[in-house]
Amino acid sequence: TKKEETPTYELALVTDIGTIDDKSFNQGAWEGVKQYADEHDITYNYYKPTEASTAAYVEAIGLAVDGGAKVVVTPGYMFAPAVYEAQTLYPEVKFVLLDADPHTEDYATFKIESNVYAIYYAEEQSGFLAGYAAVIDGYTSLGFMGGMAVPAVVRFGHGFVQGAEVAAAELNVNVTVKYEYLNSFAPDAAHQTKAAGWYSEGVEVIFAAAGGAGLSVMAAADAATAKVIGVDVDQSSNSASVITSATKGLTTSVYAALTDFYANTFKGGTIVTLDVAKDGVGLPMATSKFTTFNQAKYDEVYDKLVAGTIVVKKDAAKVVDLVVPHVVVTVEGAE
Amino acid sequence: MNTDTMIFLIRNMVPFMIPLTIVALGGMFSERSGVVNIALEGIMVFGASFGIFFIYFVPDLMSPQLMILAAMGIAIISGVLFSWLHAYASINLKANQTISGTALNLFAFAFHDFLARLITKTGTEGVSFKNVFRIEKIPFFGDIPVLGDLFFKNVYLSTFIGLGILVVASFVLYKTRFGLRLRACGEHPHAADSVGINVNRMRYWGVLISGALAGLGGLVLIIPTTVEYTGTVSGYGFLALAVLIFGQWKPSKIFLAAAFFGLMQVISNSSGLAFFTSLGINKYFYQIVPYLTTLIVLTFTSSKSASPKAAGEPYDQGKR
Amino acid sequence: MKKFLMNAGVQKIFAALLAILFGLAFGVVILFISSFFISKASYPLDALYTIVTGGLRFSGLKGLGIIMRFMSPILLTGLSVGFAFKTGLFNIGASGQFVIGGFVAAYICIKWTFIPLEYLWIVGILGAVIAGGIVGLISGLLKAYRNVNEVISAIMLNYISMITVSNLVSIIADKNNPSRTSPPLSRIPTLGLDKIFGNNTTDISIFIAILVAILIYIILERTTFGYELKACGYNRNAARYAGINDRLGITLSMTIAGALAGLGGAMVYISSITKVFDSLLTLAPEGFDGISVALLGMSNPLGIIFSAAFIAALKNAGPALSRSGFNEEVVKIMTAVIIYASAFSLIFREKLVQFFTKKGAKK
Amino acid sequence: MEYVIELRNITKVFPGIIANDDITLKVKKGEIHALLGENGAGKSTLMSVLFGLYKPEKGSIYIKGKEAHITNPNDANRYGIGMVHQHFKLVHNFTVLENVILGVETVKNGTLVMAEARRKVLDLSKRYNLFIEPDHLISDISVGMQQRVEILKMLYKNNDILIFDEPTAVLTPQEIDELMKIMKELISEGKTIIFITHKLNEIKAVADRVSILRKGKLIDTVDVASSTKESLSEMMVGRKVLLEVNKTPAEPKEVIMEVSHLSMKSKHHGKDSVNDVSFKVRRGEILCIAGIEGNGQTDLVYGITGLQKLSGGKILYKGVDLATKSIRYRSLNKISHIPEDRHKHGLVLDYNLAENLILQTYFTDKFQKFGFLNFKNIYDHADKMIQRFDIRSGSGSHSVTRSMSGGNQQKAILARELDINPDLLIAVQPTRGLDVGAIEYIHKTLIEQRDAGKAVLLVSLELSEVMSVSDRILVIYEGELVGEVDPTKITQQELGLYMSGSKREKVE
Ligand SMILES: Nc1ncnc2c1ncn2[C@@H]1O[C@H](COP(=O)(O)OP(=O)(O)OP(=O)(O)O)[C@@H](O)[C@H]1O
Ligand SMILES: Nc1ncnc2c1ncn2[C@@H]1O[C@H](COP(=O)(O)OP(=O)(O)OP(=O)(O)O)[C@@H](O)[C@H]1O
Ligand SMILES: [Mg+2]
Ligand SMILES: [Mg+2]
Repeated sequence: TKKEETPTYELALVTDIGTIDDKSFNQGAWEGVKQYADEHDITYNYYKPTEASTAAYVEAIGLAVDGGAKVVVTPGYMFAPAVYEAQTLYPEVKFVLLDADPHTEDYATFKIESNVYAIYYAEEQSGFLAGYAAVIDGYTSLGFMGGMAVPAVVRFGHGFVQGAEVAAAELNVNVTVKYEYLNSFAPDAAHQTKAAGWYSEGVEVIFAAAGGAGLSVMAAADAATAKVIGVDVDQSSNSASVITSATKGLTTSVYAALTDFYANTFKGGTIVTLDVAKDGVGLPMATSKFTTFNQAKYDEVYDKLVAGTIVVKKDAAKVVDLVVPHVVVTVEGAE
Repeated sequence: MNTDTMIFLIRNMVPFMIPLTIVALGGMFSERSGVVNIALEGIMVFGASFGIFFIYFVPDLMSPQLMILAAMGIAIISGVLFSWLHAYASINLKANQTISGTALNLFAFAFHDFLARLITKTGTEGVSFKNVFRIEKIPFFGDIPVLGDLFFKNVYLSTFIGLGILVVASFVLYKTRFGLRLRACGEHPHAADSVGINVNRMRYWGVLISGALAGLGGLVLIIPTTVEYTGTVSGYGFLALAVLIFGQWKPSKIFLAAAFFGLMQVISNSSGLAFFTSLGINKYFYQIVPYLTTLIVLTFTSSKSASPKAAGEPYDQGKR
Repeated sequence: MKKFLMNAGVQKIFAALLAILFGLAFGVVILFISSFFISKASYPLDALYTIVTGGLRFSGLKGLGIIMRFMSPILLTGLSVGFAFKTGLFNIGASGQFVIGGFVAAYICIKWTFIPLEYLWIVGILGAVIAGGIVGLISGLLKAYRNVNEVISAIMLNYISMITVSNLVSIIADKNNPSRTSPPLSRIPTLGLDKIFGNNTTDISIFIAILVAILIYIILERTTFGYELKACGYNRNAARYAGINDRLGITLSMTIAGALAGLGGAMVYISSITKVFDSLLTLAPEGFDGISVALLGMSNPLGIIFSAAFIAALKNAGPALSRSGFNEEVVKIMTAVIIYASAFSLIFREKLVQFFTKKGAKK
Repeated sequence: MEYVIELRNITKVFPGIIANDDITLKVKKGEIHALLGENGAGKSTLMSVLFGLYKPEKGSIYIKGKEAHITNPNDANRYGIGMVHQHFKLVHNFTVLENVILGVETVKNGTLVMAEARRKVLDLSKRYNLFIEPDHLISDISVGMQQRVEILKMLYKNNDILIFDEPTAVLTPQEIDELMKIMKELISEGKTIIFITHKLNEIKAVADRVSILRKGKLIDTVDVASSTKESLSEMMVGRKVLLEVNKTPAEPKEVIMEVSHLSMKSKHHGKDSVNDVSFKVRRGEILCIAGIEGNGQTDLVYGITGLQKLSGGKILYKGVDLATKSIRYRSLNKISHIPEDRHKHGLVLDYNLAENLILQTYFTDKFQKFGFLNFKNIYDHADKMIQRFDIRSGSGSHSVTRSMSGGNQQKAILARELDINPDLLIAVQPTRGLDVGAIEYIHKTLIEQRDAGKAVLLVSLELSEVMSVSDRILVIYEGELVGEVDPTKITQQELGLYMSGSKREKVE
């Protein structure tokens, strides 16, 4: 029958809202899948759910399984309830869940089966490094534009403010941070204007933790000859204005999880947080465009994070709850 | 409000205002000829796609300004070709003009993604480009105090092209034989027909000009506002339609309406400026301000609508 | 046979089917061309098979259940747009009405716990109908009393609605997760359909939607109320001359259109689909799908039932297509071509009539 | 004999009907050649063929003895043919000048040059006494002026074969006189005119020869001088037609409606279009409001029928003030209204005939139950009406009214309005553009209504109609009533003086 002629794909990724090239978790995870599969000559494919609902996610996972997937990568916290369902629906399939661990829709029940490997990233540390580096490098007027107040983005933002604080204390300078969520992950003239406004009032660098929306911030920075800090992946190639990027090791961690799977050491049933200690987050120093801040400085603060001499808080309800004496944070709109 | 804020607002109106003007003028030509064009959004997407593909595939072959001109040409041509479909359906087939408009919108979004994935090196829908098109300062004019800062520094060629189109469009519409005939076709096609004007041909011109301008407008909207094109113009085509209606189908008023809307968009996104934060108004109101003010203004200005009488009606010679 | 083919209704159905065939054929061409670019692609015709059957790929009734649940919201937004078309209005605002309706339904089903949970969903649905109706009402009032073009007011209201909901999400958000809504405590019941269809999202919403479609059909074609509304749509002045309150008629038409789209919102946001308001600033696509559905269904409420099913199946086939190695956008392109081809229906019907009248004349 | 136009064996078929059936029409140079025929006889179609708007199935056209191929209006123009269409072809928001030059613009370096055109228009206007203001918008000028603009369009193009399709249907008596003068003037300059009209007086007044069409066929072409109105109408309809209105003197009974101090605000300017008007209408009489177009009749009727709000005054109908009552109240209380503009108000053109015939009654028990329409009754009712009023259309009660001829559309409205058996019938221009047969029928109906004890309020611009049908005449001038006269005791000339404001007296 025709069905048999349809090709199968051993590795699958189901995308979250946004496209496969969202400059964010979809893209980062996808590159991990691609890299591993290409290197090992394994078939792979991605599936885009018809809409952002648990039902559609479950269905897309079903489709992937139908298509012969042995491992399904699901990037984004929105997948938590879908994977919660799928893990028992498809016990023979392995899931790599990023940014979340499986739970029910109402957060009442958390349960992880042995076929699910859940990965969190210490975005607050990544954000911290970016904030720290920026202030050490001499910037005192910073901005943070988050795509949306989802947990990972919030962690980036809170870390960023804390990093700025530590550096400001070190240099004994005062720093201001404008802080806002755009409610968008897509490029738009509106974001460009917003960023242009910030730059016109003296903001020197904006940390754009907003996927594709960051591209509009870069457009504004280009025009204002101001700076941007990228997010998730190394975004230096997108614009000359990108001084560094607060990355999280999406690609490497997915790659690693797949390596484990084929080595029969899949870490099913575990929830990990990839932090500095596990090389999960950091700044791409090779492509960074700092003047004062340098590799030595980076290593120094990095080690402090690893050693725990600096602890970055990640569960404040609001950014203003963080005590940062040297930094004045002005939040725009609702948090 | 201090002058800096004012300058900021005026300067930043431009990226909204120019494309809105261009596209709404396109819509004007179409509707003035008698064909409603709700496909403006799709044509923008389509035109921008090919303009950006061009920039993506042939970088560094020529000087930036030459390249942007070439890209604009390509956006215009692709807009024209694409709008041909709308013209064919609504003129030759006498179809409901909403149908082909909707179809074109759907098609353009899908087609960009489809093609981008097929032909870009990354195999993704986003097509990134290096924005090398901004002109830092126009010699001489840039040195004029205030005005220089406002209009002659950090500008794009498209700004001046947009203004040129405005002038040309007004001239063509009101001062030429073509314009007179076009308007007649949108108001009373039977009258035009009875004096030997080929109504269908005029309508083709109207729709194809709208295609040209919408295609161009799409590219012009994208270039200054991002560094990667993902196949969307975020509803600006529909806003251009609103600007067209708001502008009463007249070039000068369209320009004012686009300026008004552009200003409101900038204000909407400037809640973070010191002046606006000092007002202490909730961000929500800034967000809805362009739409709400448009509604309010329309409420008080719509009682006499100047919409072309025959717009939206297929021309049927036999129907009286 | 000839009489059968000369019937306007039959011709319309033929025209729609022809449009679909045309769209599918175009799809094959696109698939064929793109198969040269994609190394892993399967044969275009196999891919076409995937598209046509993609929506039903799951064994038994499951696929049908999934389509049914995709179908109910766009059936309702389609009805919304189609109803407005029939009364001479273009409701491009279904998107805003949809999201406001959905939000109010979700709000009620999360917060109004003073109502017994087994009835709460009904209140939620009523809330959605009223809320969507109010958004439609604004466009209607502006059109009827201030002559504001309904297309432009609806576009503005789409944005206002979207921004409003995006700002209000926090009041129904979960404490664990500030940007995400809590799940509704009461949902549209499944009445065992989930078991029958082997899919825990299939609920009675589709039956509600179909009932509403039939109701709208009856209102439009069989009642004095529909007669009045259509008269206002076709010729406002004549309606007024006939003693019909034309302003009220226009206002009511838009309100009903809004209520239908609002109901569509409830079908999504208080169902087991568990779609959340992602609070992103994007217009709800269901509203625009409604335009396609209405156009393909030729604004006839009964036609809309089938076009909604068809569009839902096609949408559902998108992800399936990506398994064949092709871009799923091909499905969207085909949808666009089908809508475009339905513009040919006029010509097609004319030709059909000509064909038969000529044949008749010869005899 | 040299003919300037010869239409030879023209056949034009529309789906389901042969509009022109092998028609041969010959027009001499320098004559006014009238075309006469019932509504739908094929006159407009034949002229559209000549003008290049329709392509005939058969037949050929000869201009000045040579075969001409006319496939579009440009060709016609090249042969010197111009046409004033039945429904004016003017762009409402263009100026007069723009309308005149449309299609034959002079351009210099791609720009319109208006100065020369303006001069030529003013010259022509002066020469033919057209009183044209080139910069006025069409929407601001009267119908008569629009007519003259249409004529000017032809003159501007130097056309010497002029087709007038029912040019007088919308004109006032004075304007008609002027038009006749202009036509004669044109002939004296050697131009040729084809003149379509339903009014036999006009044919008698200006035409040299007349061709009669019936149901798509040419019946005959005769000299006007040697034929009578009676013979013409008989040829046209195929039976004897009563041209004079036959009626007994009225027997007015009690007052049914009393209008007092009624004023209306104009929609176009801030002033009052109707100013402090008072009059009474009695059962058993036909009261006519006469006046030149644009003197407030339209607004007066809008006020009485409820289409527009009053700005002052009262309308006592059967003792109740209608000022604040709805239109529905009026129709429920047996006021019928045959509107002036049948396409704007009278019909929902996209509804079929049956649906249009219940526009005022769809909510009554006969046509609905619990809000559901009763289609059986609706179509039965339509069939009855079609029978009774002889409404002709392609597919009977299912015909979409848009496709019906103007005359039959008018009959449908009449049928509907009489069907509710009104106590007060307000008829505005009920015979505009109808053929004599149809006019006869409508006049007869109005008188029957009167004789049945109903009140009829007739508003008409047509002097002969006013004189022959009404029992009492009120003349309206600039929104005020300036005279009340008895038609049996006044001449048309005198009535004309009232209408033009040269004579006035206090009314009541
Ligand atoms: N565009 C058309 N499509 C179909 N049939 C038409 C069309 N125009 C005219 N006809 C048919 O041709 C016949 C003649 O129409 P025409 O307009 O020539 O009549 P007329 O003599 O001008 O009538 P009137 O006195 O009402 O103006 C009509 O009865 C109609 O059935
Ligand atoms: N689109 C159409 N389709 C079919 N028939 C048509 C169409 N338009 C006009 N007709 C036919 O043309 C004929 C004459 O129509 P026309 O519009 O000339 O009437 P009219 O001139 O308005 O009437 P009157 O002169 O009595 O006011 C009618 O018999 C009508 O059936
Ligand atoms: Mg006529
Ligand atoms: Mg005629």
